Amino acid sequence: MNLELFIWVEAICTLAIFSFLFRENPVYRLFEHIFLGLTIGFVLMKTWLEVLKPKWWDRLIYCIEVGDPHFWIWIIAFILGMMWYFQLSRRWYWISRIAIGISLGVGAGMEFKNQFMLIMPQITASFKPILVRNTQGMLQFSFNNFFMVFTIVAVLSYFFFSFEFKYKGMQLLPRAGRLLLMISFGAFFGNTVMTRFAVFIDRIQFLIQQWLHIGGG
Amino acid sequence: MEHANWAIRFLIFLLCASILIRIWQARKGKKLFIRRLPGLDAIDEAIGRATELGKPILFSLGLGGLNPTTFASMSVLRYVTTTAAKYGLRVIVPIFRPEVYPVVEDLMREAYTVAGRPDLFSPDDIRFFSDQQSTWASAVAGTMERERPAANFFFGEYGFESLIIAETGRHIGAIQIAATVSYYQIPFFILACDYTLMGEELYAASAYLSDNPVLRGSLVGQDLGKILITLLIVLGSIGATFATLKGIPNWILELLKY
Amino acid sequence: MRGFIIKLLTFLAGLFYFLEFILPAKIGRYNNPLTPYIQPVGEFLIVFWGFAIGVGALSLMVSHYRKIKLKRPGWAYSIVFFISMIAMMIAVYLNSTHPTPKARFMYELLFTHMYMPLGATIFSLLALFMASAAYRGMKIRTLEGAVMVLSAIIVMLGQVPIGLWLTHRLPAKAQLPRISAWILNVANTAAYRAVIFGIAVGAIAMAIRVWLSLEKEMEVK
Amino acid sequence: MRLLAKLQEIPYRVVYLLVLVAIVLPFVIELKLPVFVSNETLMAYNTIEQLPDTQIVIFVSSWDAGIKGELWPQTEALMRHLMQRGIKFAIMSQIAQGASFAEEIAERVAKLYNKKYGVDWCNWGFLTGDAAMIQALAKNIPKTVQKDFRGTPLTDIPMMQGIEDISDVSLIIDIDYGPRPEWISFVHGPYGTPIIFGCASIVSSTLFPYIDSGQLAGLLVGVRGATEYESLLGYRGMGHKLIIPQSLAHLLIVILVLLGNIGYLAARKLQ
Repeated sequence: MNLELFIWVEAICTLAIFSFLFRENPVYRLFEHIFLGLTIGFVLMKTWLEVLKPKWWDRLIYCIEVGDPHFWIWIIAFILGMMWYFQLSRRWYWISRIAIGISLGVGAGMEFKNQFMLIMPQITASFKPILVRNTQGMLQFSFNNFFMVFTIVAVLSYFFFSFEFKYKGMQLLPRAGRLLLMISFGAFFGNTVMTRFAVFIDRIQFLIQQWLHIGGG
Repeated sequence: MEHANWAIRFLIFLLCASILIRIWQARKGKKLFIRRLPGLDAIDEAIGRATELGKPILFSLGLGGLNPTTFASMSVLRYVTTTAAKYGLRVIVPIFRPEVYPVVEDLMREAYTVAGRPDLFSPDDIRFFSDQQSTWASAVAGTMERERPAANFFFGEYGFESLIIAETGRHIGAIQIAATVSYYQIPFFILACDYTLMGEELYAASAYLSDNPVLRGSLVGQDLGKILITLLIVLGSIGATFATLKGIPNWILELLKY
Repeated sequence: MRGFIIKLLTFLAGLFYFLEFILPAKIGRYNNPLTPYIQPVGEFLIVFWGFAIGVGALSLMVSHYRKIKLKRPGWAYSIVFFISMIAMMIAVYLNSTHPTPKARFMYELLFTHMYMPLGATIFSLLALFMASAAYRGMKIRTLEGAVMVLSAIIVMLGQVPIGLWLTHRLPAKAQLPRISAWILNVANTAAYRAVIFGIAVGAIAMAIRVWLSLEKEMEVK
Repeated sequence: MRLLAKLQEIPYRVVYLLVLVAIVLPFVIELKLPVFVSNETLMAYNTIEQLPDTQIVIFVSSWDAGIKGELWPQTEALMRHLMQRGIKFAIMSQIAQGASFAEEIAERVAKLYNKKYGVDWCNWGFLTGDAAMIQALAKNIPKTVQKDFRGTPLTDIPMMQGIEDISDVSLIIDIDYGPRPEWISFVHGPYGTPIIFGCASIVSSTLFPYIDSGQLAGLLVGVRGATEYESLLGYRGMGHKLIIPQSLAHLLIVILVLLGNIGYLAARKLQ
């Protein structure tokens, strides 16, 4: 009984959104707003239940109950946390800049570790022997390595901005870089199709199999 | 490796010093050289085309809030508006984030005034549609269909809507220039636009067209970092080649581990 | 004054993580003095950023409330927004604190059978947009375009079993999934790695500018 | 020639219809296609095969409805493998919606292998704070997480006894639309803990450089990765169901692109 109801509700939701394909219409907008409301409600409640309540409220109460002097840390966290909300006021906007400033500062300070931990292994992994001997498939191996090193250098040269290459031959390097980047962007495009279709197929599958009961499965 | 080693400390020092010195030089008024990108010619061509046809220009700032990318796009907007205003053209700016609106309004008023055409400024040309991506995209597409701009500029950060708006722009036959740091969207812009500035080129274009010393100095300073990485890779690969051929250790690799 | 305090706080906040990384694990006989604070500071930041999640929600609520108050076109939709938001909050709350069958039913209905399909369907529309955009847009007009389209076609076919099925009679090296793997693992890896280097250097530069509050536009008056 | 030029003027509604047909077809007619197992998937499989059962795995699941079609089968396949091998894991999410989806899958899979909540797996729920949280988590798990998503203190959960910091974690799995490189820089970099990413196909191109450098111990790419993983585990799940319509959809797009180009060339010749 419940299941049948659920499937119908789900089907109506799905079809209402699909109606956008013909044109924007009131039914679509209605369900768009329902979705927006559901999302906001869900995120707010989950943030309270799983982040703020266990990690802030319960601890604050606990600290006050046992007389732990650390309770002021959680009071400060609350005051700083409230500063975010001044973003919505034109007059008091500057107060929110304190919260934003701290947040940006933390992000900036961490960026050094973040980027260097990411790229140091990338740099050392790019030290490829461009001539390999005495291994199987050495021609292919050497070619791949040479190709990779060349590509990295060419693409990097495309992003040099403070000088121009003087010699005609060198000018070809950034051009080659842009062309080689296109292979990568082709791969981006090719990979996009799967993501876009995955959900669409899932929806169609639901409509056909669970709602209309067509086909096996 | 929980903390930085000497190689990393050295690289951080070099990079920071190079960027800060360049910014300082630029602030002192030193004219730092930035290469003229091919994309910049495309921007001028697009404005020229709009002038020939006497049609408006559309300049979208993308999804970003008030962050450095949006500010960089805004200096390009200032250049485009000032140039277009001299020829008596309107510039339409669709806005995604409400907080961007007042900043753009001030910028546009100033730009029209600088160009000597304060009469052309109309707040109605700066349009806040929605901060829902799909709604915004269809509103921008709708605007293109109605206003028929001769040139479209897509600068800033984009999501899936790039596909919808760039396609519509191509359909109405506008010259289109895109510049985005959102790498996933670059293929769609390449397909639908006449020229696409990729990633960092957005900042380079902005630094070239404006005289923001911080941006210019930082960009020139960054080049040292990139040159250093390039050199390391070339030397490291040569080292690795000798290491496999002759069996001697790759000292560049050892150096980075120090 | 305000501007100075904000700049100072930004700088100090960044200094902690910067020094923690730069200083070695052992300085002479002493351990890195900042490392023990990584965990408590992290706990604090989790709460601090937890509060930030409400900002976007509140601004949406304010704009919908204004719409209703001023009876702007489409204000009825705003009422729907509030009803569904409150319903979802109740369902999530009851389901996790008093999981009675009724609460479970409400949660299942709103989360599994409304929220999930709506989100999935909105996203799925892109499949159709993308199909028609690929058809209309992927024209080979330039050399760049040709390279991109060719690489895209190989990767598209290599991604799915049909690529293997189409070429399974060819020698192993010429099979589509293998060519596609070469594009992804060699050509794309190298090109995107260079992009990563560019992004990293850019990110460090941006971090310096933000940390030292050098961005003119971001200044507080 | 004029007829060929028409090929680039197929109206968009016809394109939509063709797409629909391509997707519906496999539900009516059964098709079977061979699966090619790629290197990055095999790496992920081997990594999990070799895990010790003395440590736990952190299973980050930060996806929601919009991307369920790709990441659901991945999450299911990986959880099956972990439970099949009897490795304990803890779910967490960096977005509010994520933990609920992972919970639903874990419950289903747990029934298959007779696994119990709290003993074989648990759910830490939603954790904000990105990079700061990741660093704090590596230093001290119970203090950073505090309670599981049902409000039980971590100290009361049997499988979490004796779990202190990152040295008690053998692997981190991050399933996300775009998995966060912060896991690499703040966990793999400093402590060397292996990391497996599961991503939406669209962002996979940006992650391949980390495979080559050894910073990732494996990568699942969209439905393809899930299907390959399923075939390695020897079952036909949601991935196998979705990959066939995917195949036809991809083929259709390629054909459409070719038709569009033929039409374009013909139209150019006409001018």
